[in-house]
Amino acid sequence: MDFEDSPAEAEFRNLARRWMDANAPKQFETALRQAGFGELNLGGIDVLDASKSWQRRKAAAGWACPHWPREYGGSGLTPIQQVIWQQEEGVYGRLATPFIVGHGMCGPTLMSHASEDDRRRYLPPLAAGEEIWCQLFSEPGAGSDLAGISTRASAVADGWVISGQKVWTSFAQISDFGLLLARTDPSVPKHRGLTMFYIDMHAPGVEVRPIKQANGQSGFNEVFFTDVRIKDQQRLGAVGAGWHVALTTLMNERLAIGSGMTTGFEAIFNWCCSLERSGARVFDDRAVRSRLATWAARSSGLRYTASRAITALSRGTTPGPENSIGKLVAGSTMQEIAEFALGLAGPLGVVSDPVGAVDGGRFQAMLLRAPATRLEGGTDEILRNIISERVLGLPPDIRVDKDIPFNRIPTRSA
Amino acid sequence: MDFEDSPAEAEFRNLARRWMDANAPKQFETALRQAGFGELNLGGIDVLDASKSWQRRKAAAGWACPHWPREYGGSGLTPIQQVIWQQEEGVYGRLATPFIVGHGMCGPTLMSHASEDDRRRYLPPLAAGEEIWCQLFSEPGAGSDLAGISTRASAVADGWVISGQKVWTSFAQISDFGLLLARTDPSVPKHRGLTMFYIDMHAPGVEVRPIKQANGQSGFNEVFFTDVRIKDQQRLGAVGAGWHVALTTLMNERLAIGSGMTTGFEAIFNWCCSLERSGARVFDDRAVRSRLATWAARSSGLRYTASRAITALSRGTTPGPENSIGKLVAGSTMQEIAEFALGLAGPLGVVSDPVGAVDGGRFQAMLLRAPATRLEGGTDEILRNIISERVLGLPPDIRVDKDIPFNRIPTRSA
Amino acid sequence: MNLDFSPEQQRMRDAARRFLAERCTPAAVRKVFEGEESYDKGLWRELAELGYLGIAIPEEFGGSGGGYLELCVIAEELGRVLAPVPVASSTYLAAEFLKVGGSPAQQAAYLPKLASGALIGTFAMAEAAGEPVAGTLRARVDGGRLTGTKTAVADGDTADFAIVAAGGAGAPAASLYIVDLHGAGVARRPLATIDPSRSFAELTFRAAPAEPLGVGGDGERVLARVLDGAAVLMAFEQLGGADFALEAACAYAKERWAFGRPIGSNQAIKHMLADMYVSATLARSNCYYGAWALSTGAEALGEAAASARISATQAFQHCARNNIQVHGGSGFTWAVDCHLYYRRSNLLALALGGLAPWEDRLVDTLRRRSAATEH
Amino acid sequence: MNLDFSPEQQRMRDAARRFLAERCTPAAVRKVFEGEESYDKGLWRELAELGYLGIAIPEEFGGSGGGYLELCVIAEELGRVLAPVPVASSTYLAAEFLKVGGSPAQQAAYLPKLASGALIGTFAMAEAAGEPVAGTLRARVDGGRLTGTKTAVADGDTADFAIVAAGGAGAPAASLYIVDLHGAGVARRPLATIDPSRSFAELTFRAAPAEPLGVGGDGERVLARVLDGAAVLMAFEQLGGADFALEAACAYAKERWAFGRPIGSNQAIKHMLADMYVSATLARSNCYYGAWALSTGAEALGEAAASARISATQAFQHCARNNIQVHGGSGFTWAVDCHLYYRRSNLLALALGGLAPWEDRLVDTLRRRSAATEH
Repeated sequence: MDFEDSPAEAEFRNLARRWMDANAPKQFETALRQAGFGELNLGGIDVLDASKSWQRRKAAAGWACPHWPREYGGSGLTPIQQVIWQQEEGVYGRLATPFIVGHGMCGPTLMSHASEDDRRRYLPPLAAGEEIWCQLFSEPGAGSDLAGISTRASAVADGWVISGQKVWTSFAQISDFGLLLARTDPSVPKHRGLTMFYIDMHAPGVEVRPIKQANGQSGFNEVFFTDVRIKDQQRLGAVGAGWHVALTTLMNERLAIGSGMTTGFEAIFNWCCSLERSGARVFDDRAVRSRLATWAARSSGLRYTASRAITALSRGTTPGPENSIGKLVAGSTMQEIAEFALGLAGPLGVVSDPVGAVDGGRFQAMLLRAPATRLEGGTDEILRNIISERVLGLPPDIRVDKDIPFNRIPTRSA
Repeated sequence: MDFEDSPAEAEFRNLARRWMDANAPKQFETALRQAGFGELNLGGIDVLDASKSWQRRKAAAGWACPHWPREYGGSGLTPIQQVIWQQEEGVYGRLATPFIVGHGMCGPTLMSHASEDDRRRYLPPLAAGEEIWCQLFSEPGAGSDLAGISTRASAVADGWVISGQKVWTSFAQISDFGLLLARTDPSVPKHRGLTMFYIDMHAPGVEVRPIKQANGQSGFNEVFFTDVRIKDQQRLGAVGAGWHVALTTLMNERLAIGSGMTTGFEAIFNWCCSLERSGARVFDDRAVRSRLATWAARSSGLRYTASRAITALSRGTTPGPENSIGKLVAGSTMQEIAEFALGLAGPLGVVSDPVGAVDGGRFQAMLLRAPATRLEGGTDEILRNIISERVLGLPPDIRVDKDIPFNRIPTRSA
Repeated sequence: MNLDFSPEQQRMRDAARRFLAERCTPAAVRKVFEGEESYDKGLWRELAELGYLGIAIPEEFGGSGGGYLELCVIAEELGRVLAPVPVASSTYLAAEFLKVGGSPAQQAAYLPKLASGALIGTFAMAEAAGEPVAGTLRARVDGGRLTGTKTAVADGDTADFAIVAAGGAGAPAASLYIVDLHGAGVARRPLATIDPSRSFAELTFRAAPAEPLGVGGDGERVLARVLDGAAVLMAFEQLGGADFALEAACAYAKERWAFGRPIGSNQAIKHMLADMYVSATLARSNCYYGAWALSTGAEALGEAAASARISATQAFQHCARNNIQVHGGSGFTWAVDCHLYYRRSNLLALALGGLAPWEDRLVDTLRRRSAATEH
Repeated sequence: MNLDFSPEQQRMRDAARRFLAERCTPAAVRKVFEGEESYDKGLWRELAELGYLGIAIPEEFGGSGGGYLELCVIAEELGRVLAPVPVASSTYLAAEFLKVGGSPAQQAAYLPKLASGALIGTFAMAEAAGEPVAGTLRARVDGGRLTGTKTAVADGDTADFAIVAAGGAGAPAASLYIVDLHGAGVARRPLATIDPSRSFAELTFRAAPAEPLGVGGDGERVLARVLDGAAVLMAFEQLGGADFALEAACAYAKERWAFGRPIGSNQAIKHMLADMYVSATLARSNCYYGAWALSTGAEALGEAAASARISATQAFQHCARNNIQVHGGSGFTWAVDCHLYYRRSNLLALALGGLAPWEDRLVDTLRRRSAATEH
């Protein structure tokens, strides 16, 4: 066991650090560090512009998706080098938020399933932030039951025609391309009638509408497809193999979401260290200490679980479904912490006004955002199913829709 | 809303109280009050003798099962009078423990399903504690899935022959009779092939073996039946209607178990009020106060839920499945409280020795008994199913064994 | 033994539920939520006309002469529909302060107008983060003039007067004053909160005229008694909200299908709902006991109020939180009402102080009772 | 970055697991559990022969010169099988006190015999209910003689000597002494506990000869350092127990059928097991960090030990408790092993103090670190 770099790793870290020292947009550091669940505020500068500009600079120096192969826009770094790079990029990595779906999910899917021509065409601009990608999977009628999607891709002479609706699409409003899961055959059992495509988000018949979330922000969209024509080259994988392709994407999604999750522990700990309540230090209250200690151990547990995953990666093991625990633990912990913080604030806890709220309204924003973390990218319940079935080897749920053609699956009580 | 007696209720309470004043075995009061999860210790006097003697005295004065009709050994009290009687009997009610299954479950089942002759024959001695009854339902292969029992009742010329094994039978070792659920037809779906009988526990071929429990006590037994011959008169309800009869019994079981459940709150509260730890009063520790308050609210919530059930009873409503919450809440609360109490005791918490253990070893005994409360008479999971299906109206679990003949239900993976 | 509402009270509940279902729809709540007005003025008028605001105010002061049990019934119904009106501030708090602590002249001056809804009162105590505690208040009254700042005052932007807890030279730790919020030396600043369907403000007093409540001097007794009562009433609001959230979650679980069956046939969902039912049931039982204690002036009020407060707070938060979870993604949209209940559950959890002071109140009252029983 | 055991350490684990699976079966544990002997003397001898008892003791003192990481590996395996031997008392505590605080002469006298299993040591501090705290101890050493009573001393009935924390005239709050338990003035009374597979005793000292550990005077530093280390090692035992209970529950859930299918196909069971896995995984990760901190003498040891202790305690209690629940009625029988793990999980939860002192240690060390980072 060792938390130190090997000499080669130390050298690489030096290289990364020197480049960051010379190139990082330091004017944004404070804003990036303080960013909680409010929208990022860069003092009048457009966030997407700042993101694209930073990504462009990284790309020019080979630091955009540096773990990707060179021919696809990366630099061929090893997994451990990639981790070191992320550590050194640090808080500036948050500028890459608009690219996270493309880099974390669409890119790997293209890498596995696109033609060599398409990989060379699409991956480098994706890495460089020049083209933004989104993922068009969930539908109003198919969330946890993703294989139950209804968006149709109908074969026509020169390709496919897409009709239907997607939902919960992050960044659709700024995306150039999207990875689309569609139903090509409703007459076979649901997992077998799906096919994966990529689609030009600027094509005629594609309409994006932002969803206003419960917390007032709009991080997600609905996307409507009305007779959108695409070519057969835009198909990824075989016709009917869409579920298999989607699983690659989803496992990458859970890894991406799980690794960076905050529990909010650091925020509550720092706040408790400074807070007085009715003249007594909150930090001395044993009820507070007990909760803080539990969350501290949970947070460090997640942190070192990630370290163990990196260790496994460096030994050549692919991270598996056991990484689902990151989001599962972090989501509900964050909700507990937010509720607890408001309780500590007493009556003033209800105030979310940036002027007047405790700790700048951080915990109120956290409270209102927390329910989403327990749902997005796999609900708590789906994650528990994944852990129990794929890690612990327990039997699957009884499936009443298993061998039924999709168009005959019951959808409502008679 | 009113916690006071009506004039008629007050008069009845007075009557009960006067009788208790004159007749209660006061020599046992302290022992009964202190009884926790250890075996009851009456200072050398045999507990069963003391129980039978007290029950006999009550019976002579009409206080044994006083809510039963007079012709069956009771006094025809109203539900509210019965509640008042229980309050006045108070701690002495604990002496009736050996009769609890007979009075709470077998009696009501006989009342609903036995012939008039049998009711007049069996109910009065059951009420008076002269004959003890037990309930022969669970089997090694059928606990939560009670309808999956295998004990066979095979029809013969003059009645039935019973073969099989029961388990978790409280008081079987002292019982004279038992209520027996057996399979009369394995070739039909499982709920339809069951029939209810009563059986003489002294009959040839009945063998009782005590089960040593995890906490070292032996409150339960295994009961083996080897070609036990019984008459058809011993059948309760129609052939094949056993499941329906069993449901009456079970609902009475859950009521009986649920109503008297302790959470252990009073014990932990009193102990915390007196305890010092490292020179500081434990009661002043806010972590302790917070836990105590949560348990206090939970305990009072259960207490007033029972009051509301009594109110409903007095208005003529039959208590329903909503009473499942008593055991569900009390069981896990007791386990939390026991673990917490040991934690407060620090290293000394491990000691269960009556000499030297904190609070006489009460919480150690509670810890070791608590797992059983979450299992007996319906596991936490079964209770949640009952609440969700029968109170909230949610759909049943998917049943793969629903319409399959019992003898073709899968029992092990292929 | 009778721990339920009377048939007449139940009829009153049915009537209130029908009225509110029609009059206080989610659309009406959203008008206030989206900032069209500070509270639903039309609904407020109608509640007054129905006699609900004066239900626990004696007839001699313009009330309808019902009692606390009736007010509990109404509170539960208001909670179910998230009624965006200042009933808690004006009816559970201001009117109760006047009833419990006011002089006859003050009662005659204020209670009729509170019963008719012509005046809105509120209560102001908190000054900073943490639970406000008598003895640490910085607001001061000197020579009949109040100076200081009160924050997170519910309905502080629209109330006509406030009962203010403050210290004073030579006065006890906390005294109570009546302050006209339209008067001189009062500045109000509206505050955004986690639940915009109720309005809050910061009040700054600069030598504002302040009249002692009643004869003064027993501020702490009055404060404890009124807060206990308000905790019971607020608990009924929370209970109403919890029940509604539970029902909404059950309805959705039956109606939403996935994997070829209703999502409510999955144990993960069923057991989550069963646990919500358990919380709501425990809260209801404690609330009924609280209602009994409040309505009979029982000595157990402190203990009963704290139990009701704690379990109703937990139940509403639990049910509202999991209602979103059962709804999945749609539960996190602005358009679906789940978040209104989630927000309200967290607002009410803090409105009379968070759990900590009520936990203390519960264990301290229990201990006093247990010590009294022993001696 | 490498947060895993080396291939060599993993081979050592595999070997230990094979050995213990054969040698320390449930039947062997039950021999001690049922009172046939105080600890498994044969197993103790074999552990010594395999070098496990001296694995973290320097070669000059008869150890095998491995390190803490190797001892962590062995601790996890001992925990998996509930090994009924005094390793924690003698190896994690007594030997470590000598290593950290003993004089060279004391080390030479005791360590070789601890490594060979010829001597069993233990640690005695608690005197009454609650966490023992330096400064409140009543046991006293005067003129080299110890008087007082220590309770809940693990292996107190069989240990040859004890490291005893006691006060003394003019001495610091807590000093540490070596006391020969076979010597004059020592009385032992065995104590029944919730887990009879480990033995406990009350020790009464009446002017028993007591030799200061090392030069004396830094008892509190030595105490803190050794308890941190023991917490990490004990956490590995707890982790082993948690993992075993989880595996047993999974196996039963797959093998037990009800309603025509394995009970493990019910979400109620599946999700219970998933949550147990989550607890065990968080504990494992914290344990590994603790092992790293212990083996490198990192400044973070306090924080790492407390995190490991807290999460491993919670994980073992959680997994052992729910293992019974998954097993249903059979899990509550004496014959099935579930209760052995349940008992042990609750024993180990208290063996080095309950959660409260470790919670305090964790938040206090975190706060010091955060203050240090700021300045």
